[in-house]
Amino acid sequence: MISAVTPELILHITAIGLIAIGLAGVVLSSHLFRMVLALVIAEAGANLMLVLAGYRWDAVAPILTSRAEPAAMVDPVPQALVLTAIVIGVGIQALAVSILIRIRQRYATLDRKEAAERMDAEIAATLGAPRDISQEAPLGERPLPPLPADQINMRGDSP
Amino acid sequence: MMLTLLDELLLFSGATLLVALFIGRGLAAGWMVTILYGGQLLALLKMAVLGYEGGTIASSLTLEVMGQALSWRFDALSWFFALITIGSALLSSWFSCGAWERSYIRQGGNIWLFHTAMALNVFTMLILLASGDLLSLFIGWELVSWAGFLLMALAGGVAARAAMRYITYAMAGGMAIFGGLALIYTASGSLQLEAVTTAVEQMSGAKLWLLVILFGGGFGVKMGLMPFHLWQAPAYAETPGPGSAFLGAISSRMGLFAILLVLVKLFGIVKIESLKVPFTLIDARDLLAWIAVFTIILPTFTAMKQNDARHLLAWHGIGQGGYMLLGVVVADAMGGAGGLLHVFNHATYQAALFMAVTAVIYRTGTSDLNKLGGLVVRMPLSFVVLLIGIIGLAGLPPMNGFVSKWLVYRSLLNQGMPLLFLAAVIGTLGTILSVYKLIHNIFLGQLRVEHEHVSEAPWSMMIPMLILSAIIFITGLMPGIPLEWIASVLQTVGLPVPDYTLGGVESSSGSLDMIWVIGVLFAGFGVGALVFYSAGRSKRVHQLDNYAGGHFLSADVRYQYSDNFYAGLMHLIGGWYRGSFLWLERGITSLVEFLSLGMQGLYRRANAEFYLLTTALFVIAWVVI
Amino acid sequence: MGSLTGLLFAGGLGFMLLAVASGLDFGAPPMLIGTEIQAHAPQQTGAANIVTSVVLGYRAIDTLGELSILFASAVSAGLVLGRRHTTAGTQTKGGFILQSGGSLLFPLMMTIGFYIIFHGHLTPGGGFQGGVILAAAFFLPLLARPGARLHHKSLSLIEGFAGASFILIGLFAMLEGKAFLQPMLIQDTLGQLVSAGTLPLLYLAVGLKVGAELASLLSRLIQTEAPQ
Amino acid sequence: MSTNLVLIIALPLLGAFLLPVLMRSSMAIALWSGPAILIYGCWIIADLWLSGFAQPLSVAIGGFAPPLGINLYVDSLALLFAFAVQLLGLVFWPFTLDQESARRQSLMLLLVAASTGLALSGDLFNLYVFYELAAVATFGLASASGSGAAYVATLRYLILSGIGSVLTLFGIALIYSQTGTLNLAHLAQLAPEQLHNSLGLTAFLAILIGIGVKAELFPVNTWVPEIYATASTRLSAFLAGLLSKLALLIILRLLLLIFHQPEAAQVILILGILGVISGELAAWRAREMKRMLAFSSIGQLGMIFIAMALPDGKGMLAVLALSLHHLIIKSGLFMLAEDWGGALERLRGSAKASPLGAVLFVLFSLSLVGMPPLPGFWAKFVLITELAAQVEPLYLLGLAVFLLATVVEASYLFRVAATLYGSPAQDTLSEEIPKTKGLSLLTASLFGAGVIAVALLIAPVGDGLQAIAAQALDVDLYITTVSPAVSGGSQ
Repeated sequence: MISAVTPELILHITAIGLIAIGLAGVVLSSHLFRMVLALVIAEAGANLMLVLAGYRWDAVAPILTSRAEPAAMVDPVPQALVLTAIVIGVGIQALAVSILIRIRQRYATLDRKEAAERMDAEIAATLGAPRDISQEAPLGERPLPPLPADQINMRGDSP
Repeated sequence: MMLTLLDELLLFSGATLLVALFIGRGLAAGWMVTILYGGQLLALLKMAVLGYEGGTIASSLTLEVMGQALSWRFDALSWFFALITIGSALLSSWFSCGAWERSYIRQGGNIWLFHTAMALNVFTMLILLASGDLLSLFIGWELVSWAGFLLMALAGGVAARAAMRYITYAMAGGMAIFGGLALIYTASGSLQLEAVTTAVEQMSGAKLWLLVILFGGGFGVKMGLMPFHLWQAPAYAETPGPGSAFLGAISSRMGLFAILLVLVKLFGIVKIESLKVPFTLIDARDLLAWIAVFTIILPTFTAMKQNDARHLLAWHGIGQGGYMLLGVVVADAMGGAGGLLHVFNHATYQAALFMAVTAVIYRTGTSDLNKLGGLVVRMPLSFVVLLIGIIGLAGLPPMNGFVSKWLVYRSLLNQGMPLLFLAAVIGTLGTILSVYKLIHNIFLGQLRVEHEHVSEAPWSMMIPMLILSAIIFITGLMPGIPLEWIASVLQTVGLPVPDYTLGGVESSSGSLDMIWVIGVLFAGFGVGALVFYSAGRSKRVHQLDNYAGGHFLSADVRYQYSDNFYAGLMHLIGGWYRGSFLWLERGITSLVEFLSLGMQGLYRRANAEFYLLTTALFVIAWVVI
Repeated sequence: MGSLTGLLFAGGLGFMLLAVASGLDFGAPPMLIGTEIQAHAPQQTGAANIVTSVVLGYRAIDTLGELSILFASAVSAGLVLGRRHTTAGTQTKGGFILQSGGSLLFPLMMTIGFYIIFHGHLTPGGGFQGGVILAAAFFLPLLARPGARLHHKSLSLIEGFAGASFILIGLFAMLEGKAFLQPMLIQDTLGQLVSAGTLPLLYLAVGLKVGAELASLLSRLIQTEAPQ
Repeated sequence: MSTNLVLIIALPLLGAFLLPVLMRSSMAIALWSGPAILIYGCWIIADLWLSGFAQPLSVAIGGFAPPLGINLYVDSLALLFAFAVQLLGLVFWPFTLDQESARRQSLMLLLVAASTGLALSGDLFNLYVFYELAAVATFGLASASGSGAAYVATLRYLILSGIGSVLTLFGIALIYSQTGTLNLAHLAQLAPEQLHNSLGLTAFLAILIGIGVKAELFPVNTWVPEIYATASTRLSAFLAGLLSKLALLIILRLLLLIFHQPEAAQVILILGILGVISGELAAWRAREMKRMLAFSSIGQLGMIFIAMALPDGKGMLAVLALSLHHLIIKSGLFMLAEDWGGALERLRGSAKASPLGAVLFVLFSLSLVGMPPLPGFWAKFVLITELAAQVEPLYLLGLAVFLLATVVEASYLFRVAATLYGSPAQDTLSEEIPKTKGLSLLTASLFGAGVIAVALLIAPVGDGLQAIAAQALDVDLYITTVSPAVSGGSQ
């Protein structure tokens, strides 16, 4: 059905393109604030997609006026939904930014890898356990222990 | 509601558990529990009709959960195993009362936990033996596994680690059974025992193989079948003495019980025989038989290398399990009877042996075979018990082990399986050699200076040991007594029944009459004694009033060579069973560890958004394209 | 390497989604409930703005949820930032033009904000849009005079009571034997300022709540300027 | 009174809005208003249940009949989970008295309201709103511990969850563009014609991955070990125990009502299997209690996903049983971890100091491993019988993975049990050994008592669950109860 660049294609490209850009941004950025910004972009894409769902050719905004009844009105529901979605997005962004401020204060960095490193180190320190990834076996021994040779006496050699 | 005899037994057993649980800290708790075991034995004997005539006694307790009906009942098979269970519990518990109990507490042991764990084991085993459908079988199975874990782990330290290892094996086995259960449920829509037969009828070869492997492997773990045998010896050996005796006598036989019930009774040997191993000439039954034979040989020779008496015995326990399975798998009248009789016989002598060793530990504080010797002059009765036990274990006349092993050999020959026979004989040879090491290093040779003042084991320990010895001898003399029960068992599981007499069996290919054999044997002994006492005169001297290699002996000279026993033999054969499947266990452990490390890396080095993106891409691509 | 993969994957996902979305019949939505709502909204809610009917009538609980989300994020930001106030008093004030412009715009923006809120059921706009303008009105003087502070106590009072009154209006309907959040007092005066029953009241609550919420969020952020 | 039901969402919200204000005027009222609201919520549900609740009902909010308005769909399943939300909210209530307690309690009330909404709502977009509300409240509570690690963990979680929300929203937009409705019952009617195509599947998968973030679906669950290690134990317990199940419930409802295509089930199955493998194996090497529980919870949820993937809703009973079981057990374990957090080595010999805690740990572990006759066994039993009945090899693979994972699970749980009962390391003083105590031990004991009670009453509990599962499976019942009727179609 796509023979030429039609308006709907452009709109869909825009919406999905925003989502893809946002996703790529979140994946690729090494800075936490940029990740939040990329998230904002992706959200904008999703919102656009939502509001496109209600669009009708040649229709007016869904507001009744004293004038004569118009031919058609666009779907009011997606508009209400997108209003909600936008506000939700704003709330989350505000929270994200306030957390960012705190991270910056604590760790003096907003680099994604560095922050993750610092977090791991802090978790390990507070819990008093080595990091999971360390090569030592848990609990200092192999969990399914072939007992030491002298205890199991498998070989039976004299001690 | 009318209580059936089975209800009474289970209530009695539950009551024992409660008594141990709530007043187990009291002074006479051990005696009380022992008396209650006696009560259980009486309750069991009230059901003796099962053992002699067959039939079933159901419990009035039934449950229906999630559409599954659960029921419990006893038949000849259950009764026979229950007899051994309760009998060994009674004697082990008796053995633990009094002197041993006090020394255990002195060493910081928790006697309350010990009695509770024993009572729990007996209770759960009875529940397992009473299972009336596959679901209750599985429930009983898991209960027994965890109860065993408790008993094995309670000593802490090495024992706890051995128990950890055990529970990992047991869980793996349990899950295999669980999977098998699910397959049967799918095929027949029910978990009643009859469902197995119908399910087996419908199943294709591959599924049937899977089922046999799942059940065989699952039950085999508990039996300590190769290659799942590694857990058993350390776990049993490190359990506190009477616990070892009890576990060694019966615990791993629960696996045989389940195999008899599921694979022999419900599957049917014929069905198993029809499963061919691809690309070879053998079938599933041969495979089982060969596994049994290897279970005889390798653990037996491993036992020979042990320097700890308890470990030595525990390794033998694994090997003897192989004879039982071998007999059952051969599945003719003699083999079936031999396998089952060996269950009974093994329980008696294994318990006696563990008790004797525990008595030695009680007096000397060690079970290290290199630190003992010459105790025969200090603990003569224990020596006799141990001697009777090892004669039984080695399968020599006049003790009961001879009868069961003879039956198994006879059936192997009758069925034309000379290779298996040969292998079994090699196993027996290993047994004889290693039990000689046991008795030699403990009782014979030089008495050590530090054991100069050791005295005989106290009567509280001696009486159960003597009772067991008597049983070993009497059932060796008159195997017809247990054979009568076994005949009903064989009938129950659908195997042929041999013609038995009080003294043994009669068959066209060869009969055995132990009364006659023992008569001849004793006549021979009599002649020997006559020659000994009439010909030479012996004189009793102190052990240092002697010489060796031309030198007089002094207390600091060791003239008993217990170190590096069988050096030549070990040199000859040591190479090819070293490690004995330890590599398999280590390999699996390392694999899990490696994977686990990778998974943790996955979570810790996570670029979560990238995962999300990738997943979204692939799943959507998968459905769209 | 990793970044290239990420880029390619994101692009691939985009094309895939595009391919899926191109199957949609753009510009002619099915509007199953949309048409119904258009037909019944004037009678059921009395609001000329059908979007308002949806926001405050048909999907009022969504709106309540969204208010709660704003509230939750304000409270969370309070938890995160509220531990230690780094006063921003050291910052320089804005110039004269900025300051007086801020003071001048404040009443105008308040007026516009409330106008938009009160006409939410008639014209485009409503509580959210108006609330944002209200918040901006409070925010302007803060930008001009960084040392100044909003009165957090009164803001949180407004926050609490505006949100509560939304729910209480809904509960009031239940007292009357109707459903939770059911529009009430609908007069037959479609298109006039006093119409649509309780909807303008709800919008007022929404507007105040959004305004207070955003204002407090912004002021918190501005007051917790990160140190060097 | 079914109309009262909406109060269990409205009242916590009201309480949350007013708590910060109330806290200023009267401490006492503020302290007790939260629990009072939750208790009232419990009472409303209990009252409804006791007054002979049999048929599911639909509560139209605002008096607008669905599909125009939003409705709450109340069946036994939803009611059960709503009740669990109130109860656990009460159990994990942050009883603290400090400057921040008003905020924390307010967030907790919001979380409870959102969770209740997740359990009850019958509208797709409304579910999304409640989902986001729960998410934001979670972020707030998770960062409340105030450590730098908590902030980073929360932010990472927030971004992941935000991306998930974008996908979810995209999926909802697709569904709405295709069908023009958002009501679940209405969608269930329309689905066979309009959504059983690649577009519908894409929408479902987008929603699955989005909501899967909360449901600890592999591989969007990397936040789990971070959050559980940094957030307060009570919050972790609530998240692992309840919120993950509610997200799962949404996915389940969508799967049952709308997207019952085999492809959807297969994706869930594969991700579930991977989740089991990754979670259980990672837990095997965990060196710290909370992380171990976090990984183990990933594994457990993978098992529930496997159950969910069974075709034709056959796994419904298993999903229900496993979810409820995991809810009880994990909550209990997390309560123990409140005192026993930190390196596992430190726990050597803890059983002497806190025997009850050790016994509870063993009890929970046994049930989690599936030892009969504890409830965990029955839950697993229901699952494996259904799995084995499938002919497709993927399901049998799931069965094999499930069984092997159980072995691994037993191994690491009992390693800890053995550590508890072992003797302490020589150089530790007895005061250094952590002890379970106070409220957390009491709470854990309550859960332990619950486990034993269920084990004893397994037959009636099983019947009850079967009835609930049957009701939840009945799509026609869902549609007729809500009875969405639209006169006109597209113009």
